[in-house]
Amino acid sequence: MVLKTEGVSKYFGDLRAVDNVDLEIEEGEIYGIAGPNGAGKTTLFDVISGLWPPSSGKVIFKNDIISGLKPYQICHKGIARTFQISTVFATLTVLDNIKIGAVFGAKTKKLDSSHINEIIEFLGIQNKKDTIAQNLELYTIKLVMLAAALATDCKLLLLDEPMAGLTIAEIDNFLQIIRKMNKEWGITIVIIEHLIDTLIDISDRIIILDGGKVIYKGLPEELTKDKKVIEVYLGKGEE
Amino acid sequence: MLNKIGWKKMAIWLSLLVIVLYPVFFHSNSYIMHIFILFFCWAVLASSWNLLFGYAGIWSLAQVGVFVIGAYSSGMMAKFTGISPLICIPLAAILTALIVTLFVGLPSLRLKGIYICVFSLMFADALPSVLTQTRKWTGGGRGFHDIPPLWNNISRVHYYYVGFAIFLISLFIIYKIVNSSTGKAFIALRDSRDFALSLGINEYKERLKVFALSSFFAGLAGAFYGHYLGHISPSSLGISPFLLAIAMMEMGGLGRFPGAVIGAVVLVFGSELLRLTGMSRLTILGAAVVLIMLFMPKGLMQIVDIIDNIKLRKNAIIK
Amino acid sequence: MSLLEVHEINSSYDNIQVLNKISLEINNSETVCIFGPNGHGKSTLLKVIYGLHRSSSGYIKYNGREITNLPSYEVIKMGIVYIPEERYLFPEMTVMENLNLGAYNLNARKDINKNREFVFHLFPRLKERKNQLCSTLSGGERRMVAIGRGLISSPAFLMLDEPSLGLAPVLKKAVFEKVQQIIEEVKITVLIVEQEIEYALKLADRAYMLKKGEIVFEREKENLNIEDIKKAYF
Amino acid sequence: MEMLGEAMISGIIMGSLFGAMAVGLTIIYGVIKMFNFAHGIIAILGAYLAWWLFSSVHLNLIGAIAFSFFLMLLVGILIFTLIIRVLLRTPRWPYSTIIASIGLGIFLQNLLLQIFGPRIKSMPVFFEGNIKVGGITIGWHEISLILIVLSLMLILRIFFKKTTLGNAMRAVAQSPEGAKIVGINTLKIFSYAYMMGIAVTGLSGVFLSTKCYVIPHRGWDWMVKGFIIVAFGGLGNVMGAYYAALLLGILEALVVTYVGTVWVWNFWFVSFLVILLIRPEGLLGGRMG
Repeated sequence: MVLKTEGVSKYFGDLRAVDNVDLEIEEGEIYGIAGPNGAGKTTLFDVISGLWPPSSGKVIFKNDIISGLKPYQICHKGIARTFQISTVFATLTVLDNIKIGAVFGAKTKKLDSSHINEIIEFLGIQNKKDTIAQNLELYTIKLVMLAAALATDCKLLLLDEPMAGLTIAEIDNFLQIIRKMNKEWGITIVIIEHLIDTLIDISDRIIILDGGKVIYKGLPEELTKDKKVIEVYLGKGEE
Repeated sequence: MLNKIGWKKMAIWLSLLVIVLYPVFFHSNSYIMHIFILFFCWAVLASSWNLLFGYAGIWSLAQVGVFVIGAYSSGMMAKFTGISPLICIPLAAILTALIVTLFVGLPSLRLKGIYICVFSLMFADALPSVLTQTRKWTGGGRGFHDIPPLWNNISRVHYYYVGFAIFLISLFIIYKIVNSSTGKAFIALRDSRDFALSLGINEYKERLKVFALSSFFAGLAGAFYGHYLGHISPSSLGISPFLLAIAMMEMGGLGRFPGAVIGAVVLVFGSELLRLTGMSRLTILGAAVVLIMLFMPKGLMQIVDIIDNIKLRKNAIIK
Repeated sequence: MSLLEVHEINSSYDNIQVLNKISLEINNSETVCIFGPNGHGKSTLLKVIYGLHRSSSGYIKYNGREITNLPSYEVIKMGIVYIPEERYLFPEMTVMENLNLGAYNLNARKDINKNREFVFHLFPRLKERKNQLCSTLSGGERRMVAIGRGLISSPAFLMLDEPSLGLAPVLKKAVFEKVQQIIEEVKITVLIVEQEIEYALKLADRAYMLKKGEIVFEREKENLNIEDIKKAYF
Repeated sequence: MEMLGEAMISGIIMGSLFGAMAVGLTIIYGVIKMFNFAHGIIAILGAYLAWWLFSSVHLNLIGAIAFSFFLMLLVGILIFTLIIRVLLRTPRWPYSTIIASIGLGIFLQNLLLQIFGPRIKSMPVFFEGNIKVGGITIGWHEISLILIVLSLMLILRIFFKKTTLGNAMRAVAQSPEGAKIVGINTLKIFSYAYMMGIAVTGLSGVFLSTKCYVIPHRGWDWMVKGFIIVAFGGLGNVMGAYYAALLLGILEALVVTYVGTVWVWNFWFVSFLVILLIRPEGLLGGRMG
């Protein structure tokens, strides 16, 4: 087991954004998370990556309790994440964006340029290296975010709706990249995705959150047959 | 050939050449040389402030106070111990960085922007009363006099070149900091804070580092300033130097590298001009600070951008 | 003539194009639903109509007058009222003060007493709690305040963004009954964005399906089929 | 005992006066979320205008104060339209409003210095004479000041609770998005709040000038004091600023009486540190309730 949460909750005032969530993520898997707006998916990522400390519960990464650590400490343990909105460093070049991850995120603190080149080639952004990030189009921005996260030498990668706003062809490419990262680089991936069919396609296991709680946990194939899930997405209707 | 070197490099080398050669050709005009020496001090002060305020986004308003602390500590060290000022100046700069980081940096860096403003302003405000209460050593309100010169029988030309050296070294290092990973980290934090944090940037550590460095350079400039003038008084903590420095930083362009230097050129020579014409400097400066913010929010560096854009367009047409 | 005409609206957040040439029409006294997966532009569409978010091209007409990118304080004067999904209440003010601010625009001020009576008739609970601070209310009660505040703005055309979001099942049902009651008693035009498809279908005369910022289909009530909607979702 | 009593009274008086000044600052911050670094000078400007109207234009006392209040409203709208509104549109407005207001403050300070000269100005007391209560002497003027500030606070309270405009200001302070949704023109409310903040500050300057000497450069000390009071009472909390000012005023008077005047500034510095470390949101919470 690589990541485990034990009864993790996050309250904002009286709003229970994340409510008693238990997860066990195995090494090497792709773990999908879905749920309606306001279900607490991003907040869960924020808690795991340390931007918010949990209100209660524990986050355990490779037998260490990491809840309560600062974001940079968690990053140095080997957890990286991307964000839903395209948050790259707009005024830096693509290469500098990636270097931020490599210099500050990796434990060694030594700039390994061959590793950076490897990532850049892997994602196919060689010819964009010196472009200022704010001049990029959306798809490349998402790749740059991914590259910076990869440069931290992460073992676990949290992807927050990485495919929002992409065209169908781009989504296909992106899915391939995720699979390759997972298989060839051995990175465990947790992914939030709105499109259920895409999520079913990519994930080994899936959980569905609603109102901060886990309402489904299991294999992707059984997801669309689950009564509770259908209720969450299409409403209960009247009995 | 000219195009290859680039007009910016040309401008920089040309101005450096003018500065180096000025005393050789106009040896007699020591008034202009005096203003040049003041400019060296101010440019370092404003650039160090810009590093803190513009780049790192730490809204400290105590930088002139830091400059004065540098002047007092080097002056007192040299006068009371008899150690050569050439050694006292860097020592005082380190001491200043330590004092300021301890009393202002550590407590205020965990605060939000606006609180840092008020906190640092209070620190600077408290300095004159500290000087009054330590009158025995610091001379109190009348100031600290008879600060030893750098060496005996030193001439203004020598001060000129020493000042120039301090100016060059400081700016070179500030330039290096801005372009180092620390500098990039601040841009990253400014562009997208959450992503920067989750990529492993330890914000507190980076801020503390910049705080200490910028205090060091402000202290260095202050220390040299004290030895050059031979005296320093609490009036340097008044509103006029404060405003002058803030205007330099802003006029050059907040968070742009040589910006503060350009601001210092304009304001040091400009305010001498105003002094000569006998107009009320502070009223005009105060109004200028507001007007620049309104009409030229990116400062004089905007002109550099405009020239760059024109060049780009020209090149595009040629191609 | 249609009451609201949205013509080829484009809009984006950051670099992401959220709405892609959206066109729709809403007739007087109609109730129209917009369905679609999360994050595909439904809320943005309502915000663009209400002047809270800019559209980069296209136009919006209300009663034949162009209202594209008009600020919301102008839009509300024409009788368009938006009840957002995030509640945006004023937490340190009482229920009554929140409701009264609904009548901030001059058109609504003259009808404030009548409208407030109607809101209290609709949600007697709010009358009981009128002097309580909003930050102390439960989720369901806050939703009532949000809806009540919208109704006090004297809407002729009401836009509701997921009124049942985040509520317990019993409350969801109650909210839809209230919306039904509003439609029947006030006879206004309603545009509603909702995830609770079955409830929403009972209210709607017509529905649009919005996916990836585009209108996928538009159906009259008679031709609406929950299976089609499911297909678009999954 | 009498010493304690007199210290308390003088604390309440100074607390009331600085409370009135800090209220202007907190209104502006609460609604617009910007800090007015020219704040102290604005108070001084108010005092100077009243003094000029009284001693040079020869209006009577009430007329001078009322007219200076009106002039300060104009000053407020002028500054807002010409400077603040423009800067608020830029993405870096938290930076630029700070620097611009510092510049504005220094401009006004030196303008006042040039027009009126460096001599100390002060307004006459409102009422002569004093009374003795249990061995403590209190001037009628001081009593009137306490009551005036108290009624000013009551008026402000009623304004924020009962009037449409006051409610709209609170709405903008608590949720700008919510305010837009109910059809409030937030920029217009910003301008009203700014005008109001400036005018109240000017008024407080007039009151202050009846108790202490007024020279332009004192504004910076006043501003820093105002900030600490506002931080104590909770940023944007109007009544909080008043209560905090009373509390700090009394504590300051106790420090002066029992410890010594030299320590006053250190006392403010330490108070500020304490509040920042213990309750950064202020004693009474920050939102404009």
